[in-house]
Order: sequence, then structure tokens, then C-alpha cells
Amino acid sequence: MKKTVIDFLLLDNKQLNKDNFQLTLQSPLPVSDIFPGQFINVEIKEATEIFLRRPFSILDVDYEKQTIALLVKILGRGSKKLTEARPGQTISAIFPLGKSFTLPDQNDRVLLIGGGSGVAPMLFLSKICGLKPENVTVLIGARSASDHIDVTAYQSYGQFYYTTEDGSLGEKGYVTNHPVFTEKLNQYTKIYTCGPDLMMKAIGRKAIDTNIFCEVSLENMMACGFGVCLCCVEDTKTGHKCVCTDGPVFNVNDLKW
Amino acid sequence: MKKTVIDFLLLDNKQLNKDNFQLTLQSPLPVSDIFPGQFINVEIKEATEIFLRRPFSILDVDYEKQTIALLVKILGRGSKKLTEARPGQTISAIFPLGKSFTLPDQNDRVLLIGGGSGVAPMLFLSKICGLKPENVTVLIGARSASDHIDVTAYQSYGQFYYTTEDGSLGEKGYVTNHPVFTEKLNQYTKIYTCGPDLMMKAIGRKAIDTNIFCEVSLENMMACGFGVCLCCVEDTKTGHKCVCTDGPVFNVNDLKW
Amino acid sequence: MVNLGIKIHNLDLKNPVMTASGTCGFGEEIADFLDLSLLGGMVVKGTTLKHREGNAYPRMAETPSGMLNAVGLQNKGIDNFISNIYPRIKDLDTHIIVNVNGSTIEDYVALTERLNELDRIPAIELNISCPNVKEGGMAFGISCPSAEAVVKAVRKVYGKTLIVKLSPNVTSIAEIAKAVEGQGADSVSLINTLLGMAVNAETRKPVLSTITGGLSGPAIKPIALRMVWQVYNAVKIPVIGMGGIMNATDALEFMIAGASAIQVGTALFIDPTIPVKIIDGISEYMERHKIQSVNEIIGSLQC
Amino acid sequence: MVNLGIKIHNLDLKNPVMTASGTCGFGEEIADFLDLSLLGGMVVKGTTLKHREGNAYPRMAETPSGMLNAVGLQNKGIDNFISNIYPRIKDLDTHIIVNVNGSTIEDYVALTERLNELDRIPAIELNISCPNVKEGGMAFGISCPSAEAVVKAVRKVYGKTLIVKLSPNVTSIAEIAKAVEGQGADSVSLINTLLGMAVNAETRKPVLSTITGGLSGPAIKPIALRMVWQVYNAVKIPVIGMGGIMNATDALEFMIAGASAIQVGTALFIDPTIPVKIIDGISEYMERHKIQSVNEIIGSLQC
Ligand SMILES: Cc1cc2nc3c(=O)[nH]c(=O)nc-3n(C[C@H](O)[C@H](O)[C@H](O)COP(=O)(O)OP(=O)(O)OC[C@H]3O[C@@H](n4cnc5c(N)ncnc54)[C@H](O)[C@@H]3O)c2cc1C
Ligand SMILES: Cc1cc2nc3c(=O)[nH]c(=O)nc-3n(C[C@H](O)[C@H](O)[C@H](O)COP(=O)(O)OP(=O)(O)OC[C@H]3O[C@@H](n4cnc5c(N)ncnc54)[C@H](O)[C@@H]3O)c2cc1C
Ligand SMILES: Cc1cc2nc3c(=O)[nH]c(=O)nc-3n(C[C@H](O)[C@H](O)[C@H](O)COP(=O)(O)O)c2cc1C
Ligand SMILES: Cc1cc2nc3c(=O)[nH]c(=O)nc-3n(C[C@H](O)[C@H](O)[C@H](O)COP(=O)(O)O)c2cc1C
Ligand code: FES
Ligand code: FES
Repeated sequence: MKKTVIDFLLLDNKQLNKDNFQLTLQSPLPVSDIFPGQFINVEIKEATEIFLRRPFSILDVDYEKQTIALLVKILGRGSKKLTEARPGQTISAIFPLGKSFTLPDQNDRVLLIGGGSGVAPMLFLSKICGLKPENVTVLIGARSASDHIDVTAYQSYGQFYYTTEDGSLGEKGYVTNHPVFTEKLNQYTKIYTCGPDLMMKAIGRKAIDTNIFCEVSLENMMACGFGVCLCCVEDTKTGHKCVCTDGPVFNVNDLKW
Repeated sequence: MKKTVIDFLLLDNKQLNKDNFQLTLQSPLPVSDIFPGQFINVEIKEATEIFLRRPFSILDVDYEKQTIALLVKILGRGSKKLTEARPGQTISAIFPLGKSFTLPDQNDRVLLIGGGSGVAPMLFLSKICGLKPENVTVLIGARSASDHIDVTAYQSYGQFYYTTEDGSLGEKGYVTNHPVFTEKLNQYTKIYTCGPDLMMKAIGRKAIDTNIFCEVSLENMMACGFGVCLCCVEDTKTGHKCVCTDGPVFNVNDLKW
Repeated sequence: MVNLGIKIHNLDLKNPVMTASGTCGFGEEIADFLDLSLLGGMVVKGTTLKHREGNAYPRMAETPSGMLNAVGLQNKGIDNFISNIYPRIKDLDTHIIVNVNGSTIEDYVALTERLNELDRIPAIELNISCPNVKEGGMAFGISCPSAEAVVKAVRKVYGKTLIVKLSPNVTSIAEIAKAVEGQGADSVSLINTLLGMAVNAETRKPVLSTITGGLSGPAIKPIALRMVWQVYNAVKIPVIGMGGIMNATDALEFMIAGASAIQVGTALFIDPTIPVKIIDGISEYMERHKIQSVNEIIGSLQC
Repeated sequence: MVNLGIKIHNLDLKNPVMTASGTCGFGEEIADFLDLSLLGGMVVKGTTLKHREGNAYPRMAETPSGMLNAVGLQNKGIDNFISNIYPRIKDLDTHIIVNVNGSTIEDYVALTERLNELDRIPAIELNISCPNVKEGGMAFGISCPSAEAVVKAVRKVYGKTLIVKLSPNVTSIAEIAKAVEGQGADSVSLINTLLGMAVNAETRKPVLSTITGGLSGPAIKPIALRMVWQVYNAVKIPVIGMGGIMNATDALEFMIAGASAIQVGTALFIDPTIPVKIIDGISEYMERHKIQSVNEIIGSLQC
């Protein structure tokens, strides 16, 4: 699909928990070939002193209805403002951006690890990867039970496990403390992850050590999102790469982790 | 009343015609000693690239209910945004600002001339001046009938006359073409006016020529509204005066008109 | 309780928050909003020897996240200040600093001498950076020799705290700062406004009567921060930072970059109570970060 | 139909709207959004002799109505440009201008000689104003003698249109403009970014890996407009204006102040289709004001 500046129509804005909202956007153009890891760069309208767009991963796509969904976590002024948008409002975004995760092969057993808003591309991937549910494990970490979002709609695509820092849901600790990660990692042929840098680094290093295919989705600060400003670079083994166009998905082996 | 930065509550926002809105604001503090000509400096919230506050005259005050009313005419981005404010919203404003018109004496016969949004202080003055209605004449000019606002609520305070540039309501032409102005001016002991600069200058010069007391309310561009920036100055016979603190009301004899 | 006190030369400020010249009048205009005794200091409107009418209207243009002004030092002159204003404000419980302006070195010296007599004016801010006057002003502040000359002359006649206000419209503000430090300045304050311009495309005329004016407000904050950091690294005297400070976070950024104190300017037009909010915000930050004395923040940037 | 054509030296532009170096890649990155053949010209990413990795991440900070960048001329070098990029973009129906950067005068000259060979590059923009590199860059652009030296050397080897891009981080940009005009520059473009800085108060660290970076966007528009007007009044060669242009009104303000053409930079990050909207907006303005040729707008400020 060609990159376009699109005026989406906000169909729905649902609060999932304290800080997380799910936005459903209607596209005036057909949405096609959208895959997990890709993102959209959203204009934050009528906000004092917000100048640049804000990037958000695609959480889901409905090709027929021509809608896309976003998971927006309140982090600062822009994300806050976006969660205050009302259905009926238009939202300008540049779309689609970035490269997606490498879809698994039929024989793969995959582990998807999401933390914070990084859960969005993981859910999308669980749905779209085409594997039998028993070959898809989704591990989601959050601070506390109340920070976890409801993933019922995706439950049929794989086995879901949770961690919380306070033990209020699933295993206590970080995702990297979960038995799936500490004990059963060798059962997986591919690991995919998106979330806080420290989490992804811990996962990535383990994948490198254990020689498992691993792709991570980075969230470097962006100005443009389509490869012209060169602000979002990650220092890879082959030099500075743009997270917005060469990524956001990278194979950990290409990174200097 | 002490100048204060107040968070008003917007009680009502009524569209009067295409470009004019009447806003009613609830003050958390008692409003006292507010007179026609005084103004308020309003923060325009969540508007892209609006930095300074915007000044608006007081249209009315309800001392008991602690409310004030504004007449806002859409001129640019800030006034537009303000007319989109919804009841229930808070509106920050600095209040009260400026000096009011000199209230007439019991024996005065006054002519109040308003143009555009300048009608606001004129209506307030008609209500508060304490004269018998037969001694109060209000002349209001606008481009066309549809640009005139409904003044029914003030009708009992004086005799009302209208002009329109296209003749669609009242006399055709400018306020200065109206017989009240061209023929009967000598019946009045005081003239008060607020509106476009050119209108006020024409009125003011005539008042000077005919030696009638005349006060005008200026709308110079302001940064602060309370006398610290010295941006709003008018070049008077006694030098640069701040429209926001020495005015906005000036006696025409003090101006270099 | 955190300790907010700082020192500018031998002047003890109860906190690092001052109001900037030309944006707080003589204090009286904002006294309705703000308990002036809470301020670390107050720099009053730019004063000249003689009465000045300033530039013609229009003097202001709103710009993205900022504004241009072309006031041109309108003020009633030093005699009026001494006889009418000073008696009314001299007993305020804050440091009153007078912003001193001249067209010639002699002007600056004569004005300083007059201010020297005033017990309750413990410091002057020598404005060699006003972009809105035809003579003097910024011309002194944009070259080292002329900046040195005026500071040298004033220093001779002034024994109290001498702050020199620097212009950002230069290739190297650090050089100018070093130059004035060399002539005995006790402190430098920066930045004054950046020279800018606004055009009305519809009328094809300049918006300001003077064509160009001084840019202030958040738009200039990144430039001001950089200059404060450069000057802090170049001189030993305390630096007073300003330019687009709107809240405590902005103020802290300046102090981290090297400012011993900060001035709030244009922000006052939008909310004259901001200085108190900034003082409170700095306290809150210090408590959160377990910082005892505000002095620990000054120049604490970790590069 | 209004006539939008303008001339920069002997280069005919179909309209005065170009995209700025470092903000449009090599055109290909924005071709999805924008029909490049509609542009008056396109200044491609800053190019150096050798491959450059640029500065470390983070390279960007959002600021009020603007942003700081510290990219540091990341590019694959001139060989890569000539063998890989040039063949792909050379047949675009717009003027492709290469932004030329060096650490030494020899670099600039060597790079210019290589570009001289390329038929479809009718002009270069000599960047003596990049604030984000340790060597060369802005250092050349902030003093008259060094600016003269580099322009003189390049002029000797370059016969096509030579545009020199000026730094705003100077006391007098008009002086620098006159200096480069004196050495045979065919045009000057301005402004490059203003040196700024961002601090993270919570971590007490600079936001950018390089501490300082270049400020762009609407925040700098008033400064850019003022400089364009000053330079327009100082030189005879055409001025190309930029700095915070977001829409047709901004573009017209620059042209009224003296710009023969304008460049759109940071605005592209927010909406890469803006150049077309600006072109349309200029036409609409000219029709409304009954202006036949866009040349009538250039420098039409009535002071
Ligand atoms: C490719 C990509 C995909 C993303 N997907 C999602 C998503 O699906 N859901 C979601 O909620 N968020 C996502 N993000 C993060 C989202 O873009 C940021 O949360 C948002 O831009 C913050 O804007 P703000 O105005 O709320 O915060 P600001 O007020 O601008 O900043 C608040 C704080 O957050 C920091 N910050 C801002 N942006 C980032 C960033 N990109 N990385 C790290 N720190 C940052 C700032 O430095 C500051 O300290 C994604 C980011 C990228 C680059
Ligand atoms: C003391 C005072 C009392 C006022 N009372 C009222 C009132 O009761 N009702 C009302 O509707 N308006 C009133 N105004 C005018 C009102 O302040 C402006 O219409 C408003 O500030 C315009 O803001 P904006 O953002 O909509 O326009 P902008 O987008 O800022 O400007 C649009 C255009 O209007 C011009 N403009 C903006 N402000 C002024 C001004 N103050 N004078 C002249 N031209 C201006 C600008 O130069 C520009 O060309 C008053 C102004 C003053 C100074
Ligand atoms: C309207 C106005 C008037 C000013 N007058 C003076 C002045 O008289 N003397 C002076 O040194 N600076 C003057 N300044 C500059 C400010 O003191 C301050 O240096 C500048 O505005 C940057 O700070 P800010 O962005 O917080 O306003 C003035 C600024 C404004 C906006
Ligand atoms: C991310 C970024 C990269 C830039 N790279 C270059 C460059 O390589 N060469 C150059 O001459 N200018 C470069 N610039 C400066 C712009 O071309 C332009 O001069 C400046 O940004 C001001 O215009 P604007 O406000 O419209 O962006 C860059 C600007 C940005 C924001
Ligand atoms: S965000 Fe601009 S290149 Fe990636
Ligand atoms: S608007 Fe600031 S002094 Fe009048």
C-alpha cells in the first residue's frame, strides 16, 4: 500500500483500563497489506505545543470494513490528548509506515512477548500469523493486574500467559522471570517482542545466547516516520538504520545488543 | 475589584447569528464594581499556535448570580475557538481589566453607537446608565440584517436604531449616515461609542467639531492587558497611553484624532 | 524544608525566581496578582536618563509560541523613577533591580550614578541588548570592544552588584560574556530578545511600526538554554537565565544548564501568578529528588 | 492563469517552492505523497565526500512550535550518490540541487568537482552552516573570511548555479551574505537551523547525544523572516528563504520580505504534501490580489 496522509474517521474510542484506550479508525481508502509491526503517525490536533505527529502501532485491521485499530497508552501530552478524541472526529495520520515482523513458517512454534503498549503488535501477530493456537504462545507483562488489558478477543489464537510486578495477575515479576521464558524457551523456533527497551534487550540477548530467531520492534523517537529526517536511527552492526523505514522490526542479530 | 486570574465556568454558549456568540461565565468569586467598557482577557485553550490571551468586553454582569456575559464575534483563530467552547468547560481569564465609560449624569441625553462587536459595551451601558429610556438612544450598525444581533433584552433601556450597509435593516449606510447622527446630534449631551476604528474616528471628529462630550473604547492589540508590556499604546495628546489600563475608554479630546 | 536561597555576587536571593525587565512594570501593576515579597528579585522596566515615548503603535505581533515586541524603552526617565516610583516600591521585601539603558556610554554612567544613591536598589542590570532602539541598546552588546567599554565605564562608578544583560543576536555570546566579566561585571543575565520580524501578507506591510522587533516566549527557549550553557561554561560569575520560561520544569532546565537564577518574562502576560507556581514547583522537584539546596541544581547537567 | 515562474541566476523554476535539504531525503522517500515534478526544485540531503554515520541517537527533541535535530550529515557519500541515487532520480521533472558539505575547503572543492560532472544537477547549495558537525560546517559560515575562502575556492571549479546556504548563528547575516556575493555566489539560501539545546530536567541530562542541535520549525520563522529581509536589502543576488514555513501565507511573507524562492523543511515531517498546498495557495493569493507574475511579490514589502 502506498504511504498516504489520510483523514481517518474515529469510529470508536474505548477505555480499556486506567491508561489504555483502543481507538477504531475508519479509512476512506482501502487498507491492504497491513502487517504486524507496521505503524501510523498521528497528528495530535488542537493541542498546545505539540508540534510533531505521534507514532502508534497497528493493533488490528479489518480489510473489509476498511478500519484499523490502535492501542494508545497515556504516556504524555500527545497520547493523553489522543485518548480524549471523540467518535465522529477526523484524525489525520500518515499510513502505513514501517516494515512488519517476518511472518512465521507453518512449522514454527512462536513466542510473542509484549510489554506495555508493545502488546499491540503482538496481538495483531497472534491473530494473523496463521499458526495453530497450540504453536502460538503469548506472554504479556505489566505492572499490575489493573494495567493488563482484556485480550479475550485474541484468546483463541494462542496460549496466553501473564506477569505482573506485584503478582496480582499471573507470574510475579517481569516477563523474563516467567517459566515460559526461563524454562521452556528452547521449545520455540521464533521469538517476537515489543515493549520497553530494557525488556526487549533482556529477551534479545537471551535469544542471541540461545541462538533462537528473534525479532524486536523498536520505538525510537521519530520526527517524520517515513525516512527523511534520519532522527530515529538505531546503531546496528551495519551502521545507523532508520527505525521508521528499515524497522521498526529488527532481527536481534543485526543490533548491537 | 482586584484583578485576578480566574477560572470561570462556562454556563452557556449561545449562537446569536452567523459570527456572533454570547457566552455566560460563572465566576467563583463575587463580581463587583464592573462597569461598561471594562474587559476580560481570555485564555484560548488547546488551540494550535495561539499564545496570548484574547480581550473581550463585558456585555453584562449579574452581581447576584456572579455571572458575566461576553459577546464574541468570530474574527480569527482565537475567537473561533472560543465560540466552540462547551458549557461545563472552565475558561481562564484575567478580570476585571480597564477603565469604564464615565457614567452619565441624571440630566444627560446620551447617544450610544455600536458597530460590530463594539455593540457589547453599548448594550451594557444602556442597561446600567440609570437614565430614563427616552434619554437613551442606541444606534447600531452592521453590514446586513443577518449580522445584527437580537437586542430585545435591552430594548426597554432606550430607543434603538439600526443601519446596514445593504439597507436590509434600518437605515442604509453607516451609523454616521443615520439621521440620528446627521440631523439630531445636537440633542445629545454625551456620545459613547465602540466599534471599528474608522467608525469611531468619524464619530469622534464630529463630536470634537460640534463640541459634544464623547468617549470611545479602543481595541488596540494587547499582549498583557494589565499594563506591564506597553504594547497596546495609543498616541494621545499627553503621549503614549496604555489602552488596557489608561483606557480602553478615552475622551476624544485626549486623542490625536 | 528545602533551601531555595541563592547568591548573585553579594546579593542573597530568597529563591532563584525573578521577574524580567519590561514584563512586570514596576511591580505595582502585578501586585494584584502576585505577592511580590515572594520573589527572589524583580527587575523593573528599562529606565533611561530622559523620558522616552518609545516606538509608535503597533508594537506587538503574536508568533508561533512567542511574540515580537517593539516597545522601544518607553519610560518616564530616571527623575520620575526616583521621585515617584522608588518611594512607592522601595520597601517591598524583595530585591529591586533597575534595568539601565543608554544611547551613549555617558548616558549609562550618568544613570548608574543616580541609581547608586538609592539605598534600596542593590543591583542594576545593564541592558546592552535592547533591539528596539535606534541608538545604543543592542549596538553595545554585539561586539566585545563596545560591551567592554560600557561595562568598564559603569563599573568605575558603581560599587553594588552589576549585572550585564546580554544580547543573543551575536555569533558568540560566550565571548561577550567573557569580555564583560573581564571588565568587572558581577553577573550576566541572558537572553534578551532575538531580533525578528512579522509581515502581514494581505497588506504586504510589516506588522510592527519598526519593521523588526524582539522575539520572546517559549519559541526561543532552546536557543536561550544553549546560550546559558555556553556562557556558564565560559565565565566564573553567576549566570541569570531567561527566555521562554513558562513553568518550573523550564526554570529547572535553565538552572541545570548553569543558571544561578532565572527570570520570568513573557509568561507573565499569560499568567502573572506564574512566578509563585515556579517557586513551588522547584521546591516540589527538590523534595522529590531529595535535593537539599537549590545550589546543587545549578550547572548539574551531566554530559 | 497566474505566472509562478521565477529565476535563480540562470535557473528557471516553474514555481518558487522547493523542498529543503535534510527534510526530503533524495525525493524518493516522499514520492508516495508528492508528485515531485510539481516542485520548483528539490534540495537533496546534505552530501559529503565520504560516507558519514552522523551523530549518535537521540538526535531529536520536540520544542515549542519546533524541533531540534542533531543528525550530523548522515549520508553514504558522493560515490554512492553518483552511482546509486543519481541514476534513479536524475530524470525527475524538477531541478535537483545537491547540498554540499565539507570539513575542509578541499572537501568542498573535491565534492563540487564531482557534482560538476552530473548533467542533471544544475545547481549546488553550499552548506556552510550545519551546526551539527564537529569540523567545518557552521564554522565556515560564521565569519566573513572563512565564508569567502570556501566560496572562492568552489566558484573556481563550478560553472553552474552556486547557492550558498547561510547560518543564522551570526551577528550580521547581511555581512556574510555580502561576503559570499563578493566571491561570486549566484544566490544565497537562508536560514539553516539556529543552535539550540534541550535538557531533561528529570534525568538532568541533555536530550540530544550532541548536547546542542539545530532548531527548526515555526518557532524560528520571525528570525528567518528578519534575516531574509536584511539580506535582500544587502545583496543583489536572489535570496532563497526558509525557516518555519508551514503554509502559503508563511511562504508569501518570505517572498514579500525579499525571497525569490522558498524552501519547505520541517513542515514536511508533519505533512509531506504541504509543498503542493503552498503552490496552490500562492496561485489563489495572486488571483485574489490580481497579481500576474509571482515576481511582483518578491521584496514587495511596503515600509
Ligand atoms: C514505531 C512506534 C510504535 C509505537 N506504538 C505504540 C502503540 O501502539 N501504543 C502506544 O501507546 N504507544 C506506542 N508508541 C509510543 C508512542 O509513540 C509514544 O508513547 C508517544 O509518542 C508519546 O507521546 P506523548 O506526547 O504522549 O508523550 P510526550 O509528552 O511527548 O513525552 C512523554 C515522555 O515520553 C517520552 N517519549 C515520547 N515518545 C517516546 C518514544 N517514542 N519512545 C520513548 N520515549 C518516548 C518522552 O521523552 C517523555 O519523557 C510507539 C512508538 C513508536 C516509535
Ligand atoms: C479592549 C478590547 C475589547 C474587545 N471586546 C471585544 C468584544 O466584546 N467582542 C469581540 O468579539 N471582540 C472584542 N475585541 C476584539 C477581540 O479581542 C479580537 O477579535 C480577538 O482578539 C481576535 O482574536 P483571534 O484569535 O480571533 O484573531 P487573530 O487570528 O489573532 O487575528 C485575526 C485578525 O484580526 C486582527 N486582530 C486581532 N486582534 C485584534 C484587535 N484587538 N484589534 C484589531 N485587530 C485585531 C489580527 O491582526 C488579524 O488580522 C476586543 C478587543 C479589545 C482590545
Ligand atoms: C514587551 C517586552 C518588553 C521588554 N522590555 C525590556 C526592557 O525594557 N529591558 C530589558 O532588558 N529587556 C526587556 N525585555 C526582554 C525581557 O526582559 C526578556 O529578556 C525576554 O523577553 C526573554 O524572556 P521571556 O521569553 O521570558 O520573555 C522585554 C520583553 C518584552 C516581551
Ligand atoms: C532533520 C533535519 C535535517 C537537516 N539536514 C540538513 C542538511 O543536511 N543540510 C542543510 O543544509 N540543512 C539541513 N537542515 C536544515 C533545513 O534544510 C532548513 O534550513 C531548516 O530546517 C530551517 O527550515 P525549516 O524550519 O522549514 O525546517 C536540516 C533540518 C532538519 C530539521
Ligand atoms: S523518523 Fe524520520 S527518518 Fe525515521
Ligand atoms: S496590553 Fe500590555 S500594557 Fe496594555
